Amino acid sequence: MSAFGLYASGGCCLLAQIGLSHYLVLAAILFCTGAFVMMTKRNAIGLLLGVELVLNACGINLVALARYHPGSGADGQITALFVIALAAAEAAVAVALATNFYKNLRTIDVDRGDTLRG
Amino acid sequence: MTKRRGLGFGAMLLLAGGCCLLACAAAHGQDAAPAAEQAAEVGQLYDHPVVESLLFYSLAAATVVAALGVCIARDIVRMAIWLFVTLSTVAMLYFLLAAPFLGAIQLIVYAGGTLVLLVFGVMLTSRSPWIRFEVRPSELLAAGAACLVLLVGLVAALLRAEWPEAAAGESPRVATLGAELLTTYLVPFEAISVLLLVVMIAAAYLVRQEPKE
Amino acid sequence: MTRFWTPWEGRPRPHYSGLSALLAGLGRGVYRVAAPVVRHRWFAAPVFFGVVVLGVVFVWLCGLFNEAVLADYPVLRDLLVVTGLAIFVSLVPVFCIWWERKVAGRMQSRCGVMRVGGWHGWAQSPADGIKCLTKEDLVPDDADPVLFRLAPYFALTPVVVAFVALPFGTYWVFRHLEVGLIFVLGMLGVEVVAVIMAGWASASKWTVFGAMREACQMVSYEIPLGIALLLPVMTVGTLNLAEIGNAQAGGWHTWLVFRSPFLFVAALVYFITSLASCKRAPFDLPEGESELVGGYHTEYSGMRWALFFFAEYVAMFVVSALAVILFFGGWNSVLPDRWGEVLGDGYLARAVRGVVFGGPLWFLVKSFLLIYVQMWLRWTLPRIRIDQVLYACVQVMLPLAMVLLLGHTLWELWLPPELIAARVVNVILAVIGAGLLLAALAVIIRSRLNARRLVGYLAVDLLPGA
Amino acid sequence: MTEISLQSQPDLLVDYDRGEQGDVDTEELLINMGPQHPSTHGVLRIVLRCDGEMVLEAVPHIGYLHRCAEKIGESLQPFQFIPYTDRMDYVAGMNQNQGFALAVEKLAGIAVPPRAQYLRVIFGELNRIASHLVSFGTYGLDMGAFTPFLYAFREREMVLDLFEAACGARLTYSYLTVGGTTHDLPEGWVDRCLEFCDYFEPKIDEYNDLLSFNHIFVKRTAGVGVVSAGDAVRWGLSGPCLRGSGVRWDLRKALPYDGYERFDFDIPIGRPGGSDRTVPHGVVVGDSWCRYFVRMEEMKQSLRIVRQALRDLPGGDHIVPKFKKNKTVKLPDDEVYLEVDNPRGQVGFYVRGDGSAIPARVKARGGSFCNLSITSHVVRGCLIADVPAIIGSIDVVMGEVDR
Repeated sequence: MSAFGLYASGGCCLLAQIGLSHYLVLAAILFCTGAFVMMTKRNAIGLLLGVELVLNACGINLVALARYHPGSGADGQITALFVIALAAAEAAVAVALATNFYKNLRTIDVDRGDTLRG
Repeated sequence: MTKRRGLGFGAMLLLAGGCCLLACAAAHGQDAAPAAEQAAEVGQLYDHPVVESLLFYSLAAATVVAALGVCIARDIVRMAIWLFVTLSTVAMLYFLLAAPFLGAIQLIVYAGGTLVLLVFGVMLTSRSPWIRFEVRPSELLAAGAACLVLLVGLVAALLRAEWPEAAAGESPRVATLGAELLTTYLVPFEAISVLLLVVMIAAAYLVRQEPKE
Repeated sequence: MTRFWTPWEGRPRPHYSGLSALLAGLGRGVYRVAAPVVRHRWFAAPVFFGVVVLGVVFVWLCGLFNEAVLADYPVLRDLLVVTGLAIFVSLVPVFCIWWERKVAGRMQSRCGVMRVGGWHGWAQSPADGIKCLTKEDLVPDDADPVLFRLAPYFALTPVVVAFVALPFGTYWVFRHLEVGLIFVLGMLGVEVVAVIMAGWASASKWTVFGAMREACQMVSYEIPLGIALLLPVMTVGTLNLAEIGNAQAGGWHTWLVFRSPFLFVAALVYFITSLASCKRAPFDLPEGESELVGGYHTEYSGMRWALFFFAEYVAMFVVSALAVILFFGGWNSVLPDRWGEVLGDGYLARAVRGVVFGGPLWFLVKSFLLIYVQMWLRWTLPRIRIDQVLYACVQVMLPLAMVLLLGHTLWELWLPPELIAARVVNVILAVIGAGLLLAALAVIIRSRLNARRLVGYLAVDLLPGA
Repeated sequence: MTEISLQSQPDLLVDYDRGEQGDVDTEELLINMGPQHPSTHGVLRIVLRCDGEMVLEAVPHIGYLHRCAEKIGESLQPFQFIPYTDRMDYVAGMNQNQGFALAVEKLAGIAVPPRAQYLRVIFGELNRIASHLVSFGTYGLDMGAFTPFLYAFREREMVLDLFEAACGARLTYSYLTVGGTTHDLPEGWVDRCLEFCDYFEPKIDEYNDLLSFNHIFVKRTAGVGVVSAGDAVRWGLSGPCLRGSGVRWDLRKALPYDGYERFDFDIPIGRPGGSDRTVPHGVVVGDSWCRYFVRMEEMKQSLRIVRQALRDLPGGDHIVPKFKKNKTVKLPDDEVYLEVDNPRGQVGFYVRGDGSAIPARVKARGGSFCNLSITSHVVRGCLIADVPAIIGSIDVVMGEVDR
């Protein structure tokens, strides 16, 4: 049953049973905000924050699917764990890159990084 | 005079403390249901669908608001704080999804570690931490439209699909997760550890000072 | 009875209007009535009695947990526990601040607080709290108004939330979280965000320095701290704090700290890193007043500033409690639990068992003992420099913690506790631990006996003007 | 003087070579340390140019406590100016009194009775102890150790009690005056002073155990703010700051005044780490720890001097008899400059008379003032946490710097 149907059938939509689709929609919203941040921010660290949002959306998806998908065992949670570890690694490298970028160009505005010289 | 008063207070305290001690002790020194059993009893309360949906909606609202905060904030440290709120609420959602281990790890690694790293990045890379970059309105409009289209498409697709609506009964315990990590997922686990090591070296290499010629 | 100066006697009254006038009038009225009462030297007695009676009532109610009455009413139980925790969490800083001032006073051959209230300045902390509430709430012009106001709450909330999973006894816990340990750790780690927020939002260079120091220190010390905590987790095989505590019910020698030499050192490593994680001396650089004025809370005043202090003292209790649960036998006494079974199951027998063989009282006493050690260090040691802090973490604590983890793993693999060699080591460590404790007691007793001489008879009796 | 030259010469703000530090390249930050800062010992203001925690440049700004003390001296008779000298170095008032009194006596050719000389030595050395106790305690505070401060002040109270018994004042004594001392000792004072000496001597070792040899304290101060002997002489340092750099120079030995040649005492100097059982490893001659420890050792030497002086204390007048009624003295048309060894360094007074009772010119040289000038030289390349360590070890009293 889709969420629309659920809303239609339930008398009080707010207190309806929370299903997988709720979590997936939330993750989709999170994903889109992350994408928006990546598109609009010109600060390199700002871009990184957008990436973290997207990775979080991904984590919610993984855990929710694991929770609602019978027989999945620990797969979803472990993958989400890997995502968190990767996010930490990615943040470390990205911050190092941003620092380097700043050292060379004296700015952290990524639009200024098209000079192709260090 | 002073000394006597001190003694009086001491005696009173001893007396009262003794009463407290006795009651406290009596409450403790009895047998009861094992811890896990009691935990299960308490857990039932929050399995109620109404409670769950209330929790979900409040957490989801907080997540979305905080994520929008990241979009709207122009100041980089404010963005980071909004992201912190997002990360915390997502951690709570993990608790709601019966993945407490993941929730706690999210708090430690993401909120406590990665975010601090990002703030370090902010402090290291700006002439002043209070600096801002202006973005053209046309860019904002285009990006907003693209994301909106993406969101509508995603949600429409999601709602059309058939998803299992009931939660699977058992979620893995921490011990299971650990065992799985070191058996089924040993190779990716080791790969991740190697990756983390490489990243550590790479980051140190990238930010090191160039030797002077 | 000594008569002290009161703020509004014989002084021009400040002019209030509107709501402020009402509040000021109310305050004056309350003061007129309450001040003589509070100042009376016997007033401390009912206060202490009140607290104790409330405690007894609360404990009695909690005792009903296991009588299968509350088990059927989880909401009632939760309400009860949350109320108890709220009272406890607000009493801990109030008590600890007063206690710390007394400890500091005694260490510095003075009396500490003596005036407010009748007996040993017992009301000093509440009075300070009221003062902080009534102080002007100042937000600097350049500060980020939202973050500046939010930061204190971000500091206090996580450490209070940590109590959700912190057991005071086998059943004395709000939730038996399966991941209790890392939940508490995560909450302690999140506190750093508040400090960064406060430091950055104040728009002052000193506060930014304080925030960055805190971030450096916290992020680096969390790693050895976490690794040191892995040792007991590995030994018991669970992250549930209540189960870890219960695994040490066999008496003094079964406390995890005495199980292997590695755990013995790990307890020390944990204690040192926990000092760094709650910004206590000698790791108090984020707020080092002789360098950074006030560190991250330089610009704060009034209640917001007090909230940071509340957070610090509650965090002190939380890290001490973690140490007690993970290393020092939790709520178990020095005697094996099973010796108590011979007493039977009467009310009195249960009470004796709860006192002699373990219970929340033991847990509290141990935790406050560790807090006392933290205070002791604070008033003894100078502050370290930031590069030395990082050196100590990265080049000493971190490798040490890793070696301990490896060593303990091998120890558990090759020397299971049944082996005679493991038992011998266990006994030796237990004896060393007892010796250390007795030595500390001897020092305390000796300084108690010599307390008068520390002041110096010259200053007291002989010289003019004394 | 220092302030003007440093401000008007921007090229003094040299770019510190950061390449050797191997650190991340970041922006510089200008920070105002003081005048309202807990560890600037009064109203010193230092502008720090920092790269992260590292100090690239420090410019001290002084003058917040300027009170025209020298100018006032030109409109008062010398004995009337004595209270103003108290307020220059208010931590060591006796030594300031002594310096000015000696200068005036030399100018007017007044011979001081021997009892007065002994009294001056006793009170000068007791005040040296009191002053070093303040320095020791506040240095502990600068390092984040609170407790030694209270201990130091507990002992200082006893010295002040002795002073109060002798002259009635506890901070600004005006006790050593032109021609001798204002009052003779009260009954039983000598015994009490001896009692204090017996009580205090073991306490110094206690302080050393508590703070001086504390591992963290040594780590914080050893090798920090090193001043070489040559630099120390060239920048005009004096007192413990000079002796901490290994220069054995003490005016009480080199140019004895008030009969210091009668007493047997040593001049403690800074020694390298490990050279002696009492010097921890890692200590470099001329670093903050040496400057600090010279003070601790000087307290012991002062006790020695006090003991000898109390033992040999002669009878007779405590002041030139004719000054008992009227202290007015005609100053000849001549000039004199005389320095004495103050706890903080050499304090000099220049007095020129014009035949009247009021000096035509009074000028003072402050020990703290000259010692402070080396701050900007030493602080360069340190961490922010080292700045209080260095300023505390130089031990400035801003009243004397600004006068």
